[in-house]
Amino acid sequence: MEITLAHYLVLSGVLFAIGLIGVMRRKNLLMLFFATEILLNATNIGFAAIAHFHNDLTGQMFAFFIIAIAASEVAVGLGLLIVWYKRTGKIDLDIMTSMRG
Amino acid sequence: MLEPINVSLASLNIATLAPMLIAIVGALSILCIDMLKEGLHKSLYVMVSLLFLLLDLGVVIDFGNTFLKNGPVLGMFDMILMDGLAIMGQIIIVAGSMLFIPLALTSKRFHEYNYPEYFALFLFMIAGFQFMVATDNLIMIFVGLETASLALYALIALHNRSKSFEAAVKYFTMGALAAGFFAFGSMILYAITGAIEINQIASVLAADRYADIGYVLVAVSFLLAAFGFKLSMVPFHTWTPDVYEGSTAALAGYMSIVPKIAGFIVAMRLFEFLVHSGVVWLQVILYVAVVVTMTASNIWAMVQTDVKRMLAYSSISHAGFVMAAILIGTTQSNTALFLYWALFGFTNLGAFTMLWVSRQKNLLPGQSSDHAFEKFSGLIKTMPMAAIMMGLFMLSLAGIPPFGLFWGKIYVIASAVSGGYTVLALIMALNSALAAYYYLKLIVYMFMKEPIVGYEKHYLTNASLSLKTIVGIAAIGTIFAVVAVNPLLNVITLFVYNSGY
Amino acid sequence: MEIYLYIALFAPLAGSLFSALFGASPKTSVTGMVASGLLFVSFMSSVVLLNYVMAGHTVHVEMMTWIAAGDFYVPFGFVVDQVSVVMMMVVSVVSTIVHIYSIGYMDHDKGFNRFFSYLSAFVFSMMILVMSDNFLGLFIGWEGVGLCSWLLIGFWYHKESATWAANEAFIMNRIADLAMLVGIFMIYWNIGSLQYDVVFAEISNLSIPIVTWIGIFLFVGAMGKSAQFPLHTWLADAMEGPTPVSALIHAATMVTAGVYLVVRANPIYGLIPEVGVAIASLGAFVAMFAATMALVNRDMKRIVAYSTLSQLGYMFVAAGLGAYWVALFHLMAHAFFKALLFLGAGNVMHAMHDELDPFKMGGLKKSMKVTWILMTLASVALAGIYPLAGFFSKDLILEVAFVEQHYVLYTVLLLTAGLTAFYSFRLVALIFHGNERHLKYGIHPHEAYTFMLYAMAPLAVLAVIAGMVFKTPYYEMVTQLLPAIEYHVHNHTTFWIMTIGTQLFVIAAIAFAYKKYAKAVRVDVKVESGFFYQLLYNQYYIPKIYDEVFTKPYRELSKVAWKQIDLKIVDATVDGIANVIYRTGEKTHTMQNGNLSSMLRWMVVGLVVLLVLAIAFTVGYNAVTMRAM
Amino acid sequence: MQEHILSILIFFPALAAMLGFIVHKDSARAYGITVAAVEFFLSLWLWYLYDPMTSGMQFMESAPLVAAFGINYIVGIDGISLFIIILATFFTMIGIASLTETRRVKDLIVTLLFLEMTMVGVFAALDAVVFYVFWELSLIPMLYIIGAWGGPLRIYASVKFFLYTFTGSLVMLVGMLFMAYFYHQATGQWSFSLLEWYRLILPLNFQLWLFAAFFVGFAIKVPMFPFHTWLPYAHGQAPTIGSVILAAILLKMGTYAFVRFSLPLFPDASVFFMFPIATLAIIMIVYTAMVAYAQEDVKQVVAYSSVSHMGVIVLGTFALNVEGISGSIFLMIAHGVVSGALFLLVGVIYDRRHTKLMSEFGGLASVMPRYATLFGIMMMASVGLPLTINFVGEFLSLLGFYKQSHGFALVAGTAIIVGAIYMLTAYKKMFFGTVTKEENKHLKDVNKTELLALVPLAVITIWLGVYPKPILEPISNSVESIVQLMHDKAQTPEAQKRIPNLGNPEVKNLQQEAH
Repeated sequence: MEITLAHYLVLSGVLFAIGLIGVMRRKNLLMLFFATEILLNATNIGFAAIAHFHNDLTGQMFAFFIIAIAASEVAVGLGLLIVWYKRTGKIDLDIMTSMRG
Repeated sequence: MLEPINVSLASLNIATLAPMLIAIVGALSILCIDMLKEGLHKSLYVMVSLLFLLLDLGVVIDFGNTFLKNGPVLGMFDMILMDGLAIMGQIIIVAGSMLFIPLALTSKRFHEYNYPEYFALFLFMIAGFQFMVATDNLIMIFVGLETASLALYALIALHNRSKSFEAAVKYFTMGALAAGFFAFGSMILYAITGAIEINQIASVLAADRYADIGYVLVAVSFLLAAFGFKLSMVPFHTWTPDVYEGSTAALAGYMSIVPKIAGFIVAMRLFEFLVHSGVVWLQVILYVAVVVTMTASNIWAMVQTDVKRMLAYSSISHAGFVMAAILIGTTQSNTALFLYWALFGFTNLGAFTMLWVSRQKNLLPGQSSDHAFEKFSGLIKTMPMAAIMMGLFMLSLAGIPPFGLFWGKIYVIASAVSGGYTVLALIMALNSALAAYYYLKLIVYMFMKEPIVGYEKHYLTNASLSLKTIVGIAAIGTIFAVVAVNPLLNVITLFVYNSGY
Repeated sequence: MEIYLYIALFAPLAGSLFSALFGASPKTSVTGMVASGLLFVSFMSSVVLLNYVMAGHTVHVEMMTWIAAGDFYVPFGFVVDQVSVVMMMVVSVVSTIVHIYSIGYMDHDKGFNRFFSYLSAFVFSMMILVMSDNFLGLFIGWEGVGLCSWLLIGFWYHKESATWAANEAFIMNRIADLAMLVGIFMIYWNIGSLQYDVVFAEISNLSIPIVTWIGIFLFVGAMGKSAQFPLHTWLADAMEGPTPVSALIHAATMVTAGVYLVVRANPIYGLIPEVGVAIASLGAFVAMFAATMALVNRDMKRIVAYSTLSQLGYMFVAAGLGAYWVALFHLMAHAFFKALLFLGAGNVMHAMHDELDPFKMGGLKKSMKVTWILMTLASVALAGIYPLAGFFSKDLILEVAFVEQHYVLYTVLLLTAGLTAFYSFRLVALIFHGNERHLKYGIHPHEAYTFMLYAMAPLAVLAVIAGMVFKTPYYEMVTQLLPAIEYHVHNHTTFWIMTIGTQLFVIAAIAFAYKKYAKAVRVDVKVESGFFYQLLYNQYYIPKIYDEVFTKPYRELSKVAWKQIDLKIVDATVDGIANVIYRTGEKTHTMQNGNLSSMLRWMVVGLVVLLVLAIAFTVGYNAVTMRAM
Repeated sequence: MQEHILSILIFFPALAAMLGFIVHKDSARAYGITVAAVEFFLSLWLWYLYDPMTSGMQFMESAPLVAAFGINYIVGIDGISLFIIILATFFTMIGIASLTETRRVKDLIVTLLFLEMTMVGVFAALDAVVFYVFWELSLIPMLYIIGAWGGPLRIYASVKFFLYTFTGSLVMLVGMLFMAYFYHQATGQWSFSLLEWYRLILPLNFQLWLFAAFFVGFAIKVPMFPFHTWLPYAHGQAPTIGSVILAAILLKMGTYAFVRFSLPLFPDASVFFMFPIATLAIIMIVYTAMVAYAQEDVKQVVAYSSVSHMGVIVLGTFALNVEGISGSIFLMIAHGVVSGALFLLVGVIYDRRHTKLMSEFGGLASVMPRYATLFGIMMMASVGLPLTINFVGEFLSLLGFYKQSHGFALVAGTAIIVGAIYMLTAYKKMFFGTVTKEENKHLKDVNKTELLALVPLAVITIWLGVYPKPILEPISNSVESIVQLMHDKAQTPEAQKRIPNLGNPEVKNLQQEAH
């Protein structure tokens, strides 16, 4: 079986869906961050494949940017996580409901 | 072997980067100053930031002149696009930032202002927004967006209260999700068209006569979700009240203005060509989204007990109101968007500054939140001037003439009328009436209730001369807006029209 | 002459304003004197004008513009012509006398000054009413007398019954006034003017239906002021006012305004004889109807009031049948003797400490000889015995009905003449003859002040001579303006039979009244508990019916309108909309539960909804485009 | 100065109000009276300068405001607006002069002066947006007056007042924007100038919709049934001064706007909607009169009576002939004077007894004779007795509408009956009978300050009832030009038939005047 663009895109879509489900279901902040990384990486796969398909480097460039941004996101996110953990001792997001209404 | 790449500096047009670079240089120089001498007073950082922003603004205005003479300027491999929208957007971003930065000069000490990093981040964020508006390349938009957002998360968290962290985490997580949406949407567009520049995407789609309409719509759905988050459209708005509540009033006010205008400009670039190409689906969706956002947030604002949360919902509603301009998509409506936002900026600056001024360090006994309505009861008796100022901003937000926002409001509604959206115009008008209720609620508290004994000495403790000046500027801008409307209208129309919107 | 016109008109106003200056101060007889004096001045000016008019001139002045908008133009214009001068004389004579009389009558009243202010204001309004040269000016007077009537009926405002009667009178008159206004509207839109001369010149150019409607509406207006059925109940209740007021307003002048209107508008009614007949029929009905109520009533003033009502009926018969000058003549004669009767009744009331039930009086002729003579004289005149005024005016109306061949009306009027004689002398007999029943209530009557009696004397003289002396010159004068129709029964035998027969019938009625009531009063329980007696005694239950049918339902309906409709429907709807919006907010804002997970879920839900819509749209779109291909 | 007298008249009170912040609170009242008196005399001077024989606009001023969008500051007056402006300045003056409020007088006076600016502005504005600005702005001082100095339910009442009228006027705003858009379509330029708009002849279909949009705004302000329920609350809770100004001036904005906007802009729609509106007007007249009759609180009686009288005004306006419209405008002034005076009178007794329930009174005529007299005069004026100011207006309004429909005029005429019923009943309850309550036995009669306000009103009531010409003539002249304009613009046969052609060459054409 030849692996076509469609397969990559399906993979990308499936990964994205997994990411989405993770985002919705995870209560652990760290896992939640993972899920968002999966989202971005799903996109990366898509971009890489499409760039190859179009024979155009722009997509790959986009993917690189996404990787960079994902990395900085992780940096900021983990920073927040650490502070939060220091203050509360937990990384469960159900306790984060002091503001509502 | 690879061909030698021959790029002349002139064609690079590095000058187009100047505005953002100024902001970035400003940020770096603040960090350098700190390295050279620690423990400097925050006023220094504020002034340095202001200086750099002033430069920034000057350069942007200079671009404005060039634009009016020669049309849009491209630069950096066409990554940077200095058209009318970009220039208007940057003016609002930079000028807005300049008005908000001095809010750091409070009389109470808030520790984040002692960090030079705060100001550096602030300037980075501004650069990010500038990148975002000054391009039609999806990568650049993405990078700008994320630069700004990540800086903003950090700024919120720097306030160092548990609510701020909570707000930052919420904002961050949702922001990450939205980033995913944006990336995925861009990917689909890229898949269909092979381009990541909006105008190229548009021309490819037009050439195909929207053959892959289904994929386009899926892509648009993702992008709508992403910008729905940024512009806090219902149901992507849920972060707004919490983040506003968790951050300082100064930052909340800032968030209600500057990031939104950046978002609007991108939304204009992204969606208007689709609306114009007769994508009925998008028209319907935008219509519904506009109406729901305006109405629902107004209704929710009514039941708030905290002024800042109320203002958060109010700014959601205003965003929905302005989103209508994108739906209408005429030159008049796009002009109205900028006019509205400029006037809204002044008014919200005033309103949030008043909150900021009345911020105390700790909650008083019996006080449910930082800016509970009760806190303001009878303000006219204890501090008449403050009450009148706050009342003025509330009236302006409610769209009572002749205060600032009224002129924006009629221009937006007029554009709806002339764009053929009669019912929408009516809904927008009636929503103003809904909104009047909650603005009035604060006025009722301030002007018609008795003051709570013992509270008054805690009011206005955060006031300093600079804050008062800012309030004064906002008030003058709000009251005498009518004088500014005509020149603003002329200039904005010129910029918008010449950019082809 | 204009100066006399203005003096006649404004002297009462001056008197009123002068008295009003002292309105809140304690009693000063100056007010009474000045007001009376000014009225006398007005009277003298009227006499001068009368002479002038008798000589065949008229005076017409336009004082100033009143209302002018677009084509509409109404000035304050006044006319003294043959008709209005008669009214002016009647009004000024009676009111001067009543004013002087009142100085004595109101002697002990706290509101003495106020009283004269109101009374003179009334005369002023009445003067406007009769002198105006247009319908709207007449309407000013019309409403003005209504106002003064309200003030004077309710003069003793601490009495619930008085204030109630005042309001009743005002409101009931307002109902009629509406019709009058509509009549005025019709005149204006059809003719373009409200000036009498223009209207009467043009009226014959209008189609008969329109004229008919105008006539009907104006007459309904007249019905209110002249208390014709069914708007009559206020007049009897109006007797709550001080007696001079009853004499002046509710006997001599204001209530006759309706007759005056019909007489004045004779060119209109002349075109529509059918309406005239209807008016006459209603008049005859009221004459009889009121007389029957007077038969059994036990309130001295109410008896006289019903008598007034009955006589107004006579006047309308004459006016309706086109005998305008007869109507006006009876109006004049009636004013004299009825005012006299009332003032006499006032003396009696004073003597009896405001007791009104004649059954509690009796034998007063001993202590109040002059009053007795005056009232008997007035009653004789009212009964229409030759040669007193009533004979000439009232029997003339009978003749009119006969000549015009309305025999039913004639019969009714004849019977009513008998009834009139009966109730009049029933009253006289009960008050002045028989036992002194009042003694057991500890009342010791005394005659009124001499000057009051002197004041009444001119009225007595007029009641006697008005018919004999005035008839011919009056006829000659007014027929210059009014249709000159002589009503003579041509057959001499018939004439004499009629005249003498009527006289005998009336005398018999008087005799019966004396027989029944002059000696001892026997209460016939069987009769009094009978249906007819009760019917009459309760005024045909009409006040009660009005109360049940109009007053109470209106009050209830008003309550419903406020409490049920206004508060519970109209207002509740508005608040309901607001509440629904607010509640929606309260219910749904919990969607913002602060939990990050659900916030993320909302975002994903939003995305999924968008995607679903996108796919649905695409499928639909493709289906449509496929079919198009 | 004469060219700018209107601008002076509008902004002088506002400027004075700003300076008023500095005035010491003990002297605030004197300051307020001074300013209001100056303003009043300025308005009298305006009257003196006004040429009553000219039917068109006078003292026009024009300055660009937002030129790009066709918004100009245009003010000007004709006979219709002149007297309402004078009424507004007059009532502000006597309102402040007779002020009995002791709480935060300075704030109240500053607020009143701002209110005065907005009132004068509304009636002088000839640009729709300027009109709208003043129209909306007038809500705020009134909101504050009711909300801060009112009774126990004051917040509810004031917010209801504000939101209700605000909602209505937003719909009106959309209508105005549509009007401007149509003008833009027709001429290629934006304009909100009323006189420019007069030149537009719109298709019936548009007229109907626009009429409806304007109607919502105006009807709530008037207030017309069924939009009237804010009024009883506002009056019930407002302090005396608030009620006086509300009844005397603010309500007139609605009916004035009908004459200024609805009729000349949409003549065909006016004819189309004539009978529906007349029906509403009649409901207002009869139904609210009944509601007034059922009231227990004397102030509510007067409040509902206002609605009832406004019904007559609306009816007269929609008579669409000179008699009716002139009458309705005259009645606006008349009703302003009379209802203002009645509210002042209610205020007098409220100050003494701190209650407005009629059952608490009774027999006041003997305790307070002067008060009873003044109340009596005003009551009689209110029921429309001839030779009082109200009669002229009511008569002309009904006369005018009679031309359009006999039946409607007849039913509407019941105003004089039902009006008498509730007024006389209320008067009887308060003033007649014996004094039953101990507290009432020693009430003081009206004092000099109160007389200062009330006597001029009584004098005006009778003076203009006897001699309305000085104000009726200019009104009539100006109305003629509006009626002629309507006739010239009318397209439907029905409208051409119903709106009279005056054919008077003297009548200046408002359409041409715009140039």
